[in-house]
Amino acid sequence: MTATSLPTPAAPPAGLSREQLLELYYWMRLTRTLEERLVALYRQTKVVGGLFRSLGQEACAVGSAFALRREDVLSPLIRNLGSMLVKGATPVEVLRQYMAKGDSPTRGRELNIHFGDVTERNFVGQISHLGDMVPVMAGVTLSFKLRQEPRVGLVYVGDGATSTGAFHEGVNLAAVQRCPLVVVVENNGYAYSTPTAKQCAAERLADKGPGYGVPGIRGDGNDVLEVYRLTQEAVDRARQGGGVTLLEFMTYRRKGHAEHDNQSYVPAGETERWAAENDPLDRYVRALTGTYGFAADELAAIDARVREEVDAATDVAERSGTPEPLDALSGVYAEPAMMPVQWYRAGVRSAVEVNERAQGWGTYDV
Amino acid sequence: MTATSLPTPAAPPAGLSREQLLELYYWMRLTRTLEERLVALYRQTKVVGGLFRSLGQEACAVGSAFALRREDVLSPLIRNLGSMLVKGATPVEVLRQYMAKGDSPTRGRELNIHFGDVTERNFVGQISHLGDMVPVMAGVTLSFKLRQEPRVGLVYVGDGATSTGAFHEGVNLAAVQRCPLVVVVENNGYAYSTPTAKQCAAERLADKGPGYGVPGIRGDGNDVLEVYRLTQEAVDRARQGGGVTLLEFMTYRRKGHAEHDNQSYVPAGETERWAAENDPLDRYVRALTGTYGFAADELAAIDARVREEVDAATDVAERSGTPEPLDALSGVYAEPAMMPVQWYRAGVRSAVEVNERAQGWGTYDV
Amino acid sequence: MSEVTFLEAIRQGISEEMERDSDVFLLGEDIGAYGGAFKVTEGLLERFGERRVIDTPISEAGFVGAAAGAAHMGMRPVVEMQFIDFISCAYDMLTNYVATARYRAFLPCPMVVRGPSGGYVRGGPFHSQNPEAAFLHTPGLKIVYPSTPADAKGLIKSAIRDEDCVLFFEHKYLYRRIKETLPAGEHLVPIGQARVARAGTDVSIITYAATVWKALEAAEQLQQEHGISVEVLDLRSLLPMDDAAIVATVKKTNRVLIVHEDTVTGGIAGEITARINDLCFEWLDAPVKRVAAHDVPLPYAPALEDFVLPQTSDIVKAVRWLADY
Amino acid sequence: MSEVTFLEAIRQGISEEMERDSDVFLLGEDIGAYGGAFKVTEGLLERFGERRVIDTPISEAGFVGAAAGAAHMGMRPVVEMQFIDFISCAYDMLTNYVATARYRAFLPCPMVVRGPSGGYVRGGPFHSQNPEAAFLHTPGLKIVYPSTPADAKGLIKSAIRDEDCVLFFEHKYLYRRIKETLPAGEHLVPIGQARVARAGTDVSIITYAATVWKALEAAEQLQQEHGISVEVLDLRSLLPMDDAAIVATVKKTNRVLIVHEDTVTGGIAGEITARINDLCFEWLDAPVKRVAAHDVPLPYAPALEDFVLPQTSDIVKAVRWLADY
Ligand SMILES: Cc1ncc(C[n+]2csc(CCOP(=O)(O)OP(=O)(O)O)c2C)c(N)n1
Ligand SMILES: Cc1ncc(C[n+]2csc(CCOP(=O)(O)OP(=O)(O)O)c2C)c(N)n1
Ligand SMILES: [Mg+2]
Ligand SMILES: [Mg+2]
Repeated sequence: MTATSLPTPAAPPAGLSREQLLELYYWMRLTRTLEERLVALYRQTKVVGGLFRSLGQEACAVGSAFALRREDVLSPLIRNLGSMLVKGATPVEVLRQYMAKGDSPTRGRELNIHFGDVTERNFVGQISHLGDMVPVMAGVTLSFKLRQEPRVGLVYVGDGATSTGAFHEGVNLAAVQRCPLVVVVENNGYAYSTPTAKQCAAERLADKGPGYGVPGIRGDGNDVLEVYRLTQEAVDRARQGGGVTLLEFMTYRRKGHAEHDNQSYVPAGETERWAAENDPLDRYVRALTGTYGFAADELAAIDARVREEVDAATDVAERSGTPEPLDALSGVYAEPAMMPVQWYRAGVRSAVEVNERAQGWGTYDV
Repeated sequence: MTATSLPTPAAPPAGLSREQLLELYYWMRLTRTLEERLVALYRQTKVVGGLFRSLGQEACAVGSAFALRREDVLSPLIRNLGSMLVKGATPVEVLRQYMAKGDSPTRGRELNIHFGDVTERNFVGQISHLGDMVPVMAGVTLSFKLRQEPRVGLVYVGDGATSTGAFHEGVNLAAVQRCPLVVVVENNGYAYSTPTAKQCAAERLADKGPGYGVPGIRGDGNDVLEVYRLTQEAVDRARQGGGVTLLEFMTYRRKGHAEHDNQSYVPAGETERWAAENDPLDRYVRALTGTYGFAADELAAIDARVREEVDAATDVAERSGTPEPLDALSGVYAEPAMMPVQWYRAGVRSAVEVNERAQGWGTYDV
Repeated sequence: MSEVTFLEAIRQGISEEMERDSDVFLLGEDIGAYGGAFKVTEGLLERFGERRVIDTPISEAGFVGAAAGAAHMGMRPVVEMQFIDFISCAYDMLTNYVATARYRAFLPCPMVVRGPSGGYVRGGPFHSQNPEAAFLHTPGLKIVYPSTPADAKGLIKSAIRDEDCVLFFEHKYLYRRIKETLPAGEHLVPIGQARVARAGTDVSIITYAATVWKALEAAEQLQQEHGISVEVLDLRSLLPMDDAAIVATVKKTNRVLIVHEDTVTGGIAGEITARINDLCFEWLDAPVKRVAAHDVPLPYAPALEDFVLPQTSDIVKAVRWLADY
Repeated sequence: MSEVTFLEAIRQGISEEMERDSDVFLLGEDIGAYGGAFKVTEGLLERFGERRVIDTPISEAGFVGAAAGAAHMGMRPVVEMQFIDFISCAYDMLTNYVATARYRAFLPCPMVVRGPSGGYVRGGPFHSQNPEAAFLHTPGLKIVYPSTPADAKGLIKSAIRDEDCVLFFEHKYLYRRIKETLPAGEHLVPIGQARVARAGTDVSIITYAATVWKALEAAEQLQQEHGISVEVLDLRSLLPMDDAAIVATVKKTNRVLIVHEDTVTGGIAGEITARINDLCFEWLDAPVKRVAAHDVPLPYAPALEDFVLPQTSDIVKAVRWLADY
């Protein structure tokens, strides 16, 4: 795929204050800086498992999440670090997750940004199986409809995930029930190594909308203000009972699927071109300092603040300890609260105690 | 839903001879008469299990299958008795299946018209799980593409089955691989008791086509000649390397989901209106005797022939015996050819033989 | 009080819970106006309205996932599989998303997935399945499979009140064949407790669902014709499993036959045998034996289905073998 | 001849079969230009071309179904799951369509579904699964789970030549850690035969996949430090299971420990225990015991994963318990 030529910044969407324009910049910058920190920690082998980047997709993540209220529920994927930060996830949480710390949001049970909070900040912990979050969010938003709560849900899928049966069943169910759900397809050109053209024969993924009886709208995913505006319209429509909207945002995955991926399958010059011509932060900086007349040092101040926050968060996260092994057995069910410890962990039993459960059964005494 | 007002017959599609026009009539009549016979047998409790009707959908089944060559592969569903007959299934086979006879095509293993033949007549035995045949047919037609065989596949799905993930994954995979596959959506207004409007928010299921990058075409499913023409065009496109076409044929399920279903959920007068105004056989009879100038007794002769064939087939099928129990253990795998008989079926063993497999293990001697 | 069928008992349990808790609602195919393929939800749409009895598209993964999402938000969805055979389409959603939600993300997921299961009804390979074994190695799920109207009612109510996801299997052979007078007033049966369906001293039969009735029939014959006293343990809950009840019956009779309708290979009898070995091996005077379906897809013709599935006569033979041992 | 890794051995087996039989072709996500997430198919696109190495959309049910359709037409598809955890998305297609095709419709369905499985690699709950038990009660499927490069090569070749559907699980922990020199020339290992990985006289360990290596490590320790002679039986094939080999080792040592990485509840150890009871109960001098994962989704943090999964030290303790019995 080729980079689209540099567009001129859109007019500020109605209702965005100058503070909010800076806020958008702050979230995008925080996303990028935090990821750069994660790369450093990854190289120091402090990250357990893989590292997934959203470099070049920050506008898509931040602009869409920014259109939600606190009570609205967001369902992120691995490229949505920015969305989660906007929704209230903290750098410390993210760093602890990646380093598998005991006080991470999942207490070391799940990887990277697979975590959530549906009690206060309202974002749902994703699973790896692609597409599955769409039916789940159909149900989250169905509950809003049934209870007549003025809340909206937003679920992200990649271009690749649109091929899953779960995506299809979830969008169709939400559409036929007119659930207040916004489905954001982040078309970043690749699913792992597979280009979008090998994923779907349709030139525009937004064209799937009419097949579900919902609007299908494509937008420039690297223009944070356009992403915000189109998402805001879809969110309003959902809140007013207008049901589902399918948004396709065109963006580009500049890094590999994960850090280990050398992108050998990417045509020469492609990533460089996107970096040079269509970086969402560069574009937004130009818009802010150009069209909206912000001073360069206003942005520099934000950059500095972000660096400090990420430094501070890293110090805190690095001091966290590893999980307590026995905690691995808790919370599978509400009842029983703990799963039993295997008999041999209770120590070797003599023949005398043969053939009854070892005394230590259910307790951990190794 | 309301019946469409009576259209005038279409011109005979290019390439259809007068003999073929009568053939189409024969297949539609055979389908209806055979089903009426099945109803009689069902009332006599000679049918084991449920009975599924295609009354009012004969044009859709017959007209579409008629566009295939012998080497093309067809994947029918429970409303496609007519398609299977066109493809070479015999009334005797169908009657034996419904009566669970030992010499039925599945030797009593599967129900109703769940049977196939991919060695000569080329139709595939369906399973109950809706949608699953679509990926299977994507693979059947992928093999044609890989081997460069000039063969085409046709798979039916109901309006309800379009909601399944399997449908989505199968159509998308076939589309992106440009497999020579025709997907026929038989929109008969209901999925069991669920009207199409509760199945999908799109007014036209054909609108799903563009979302897969394939043509989505809607036609009158009760006009056998239009069904034939549109299917023929899609088959030609597929054979010439043009890939997948999604056809939606509008028809109506005049009987319940199965014989036991009293259709309490159907608005008063709806089925009657379709019967009176839009019966595919009545319409075709008018077209044949009107536009195409056939004499009424030409058709009467076919009706008589069909009755004789169905009578004869019934006599043959009724004479068939029940399956041999031990056959239930054969053919799960190519190797081993038989699954073992359970030990207790070999008769009660005395304590002497305790704790080794009974002598009769692997043989059936009760 | 008059007798009610197994099916009616389930309907009573569901509607009592819907009365009690307005967060309980139903999702499934054709459960509204039509009342479900087996009429389990008949009348509930009229009684509770479209908000609480929702007809879905044919999308098992879709509405199971939707149930989970609604459950996260505090609702208590009860999902019907038109036939339990179609639960396989939601296998990923149940085992990966639903079962792990509490553990990996502290997401509550109180929901029930219920539907007609089992054979002996000429349903063929896709309308007769017993899927319990496929979910047994999935921590996070609970599995219930009752055999009497009272247990069906008491357990569906407990399942709906449970804080986690319960798979509730309803043997369709029992729906209209089994009747009894239900206990008056609020009736709950705790998940995880087996029931001694018949007391005996010579041989124990451990079973559940439809084969409980075949075991009882066999037990009567064995008593009458062979003077063998059989104890029948109805597990009722398969996950969690009632180890204490299993150990108690083994220690009492020292001879065990496990009976189920699923295929012998990979069926739940394996897990039960392992637990018996683990917990009371020394009390065994004979090998634990199994009576279960032959290892084939379930064929449709009566002669074939009857041959493949376990029958009362098989249980009689197997128990006599164990008694003689 | 030089040593090759477990991963390289699988690649050799696949490419030899692709050379031998032009009907063999590959389907999966990112298996072409990228060579697969673990590079198992690296170089095969260049060697065999786009017709035979096909990148699919993210549609596990879709391409498993497509493989079945192609198999009906005489092709021999080999499907890769990027991680075996995603086979759950094709559960319906495999258990209902593929497994029954020959039985219900006389449709040949020769195909292989393969992919990286297993834990000990900090993969978390969705990149570490062992799904074998979910398919054990599905007649029509075969299940293979090798532990050595030679077996991996010999079994993938047999799987590709098999006339039915074979699920071929590749433990990712072994991919690059285990090396050996492969037998020269055509090397086939028959499906359904276990292998004595270490001969011994006091206690038998029955296991498969990665835990074979832990069992061998434990066996060595037990010999050295405790003078206990352990026999290790590597099942290699789980369906069909090698009853004769199981009986032989039980009759030899009279004490059995079953070890697997899947959860203890509902894992394959249950079926093995039932077969031992059934076939050689009298030869048991101790209860059949299990060492397996704790009953939780597999957590990601090293401290948690290590605690949940069976370790060599656990096997040592359990064997000593059995030896003392
Ligand atoms: C059902 C399923 N199949 C396969 C995978 C393995 N996998 C993880 S990410 C990925 C590519 C996703 O591509 P896309 O949806 O475009 O998201 P992106 O990474 O581009 O943001 C794949 C195939 C998975 N997670 N789930
Ligand atoms: C995956 C799946 N879910 C549910 C069913 C139960 N079922 C059988 S037929 C049917 C309705 C099918 O409607 P449609 O696809 O429109 O086909 P029609 O009967 O109208 O021809 C349902 C829900 C099934 N067979 N498969
Ligand atoms: Mg992508
Ligand atoms: Mg329909």
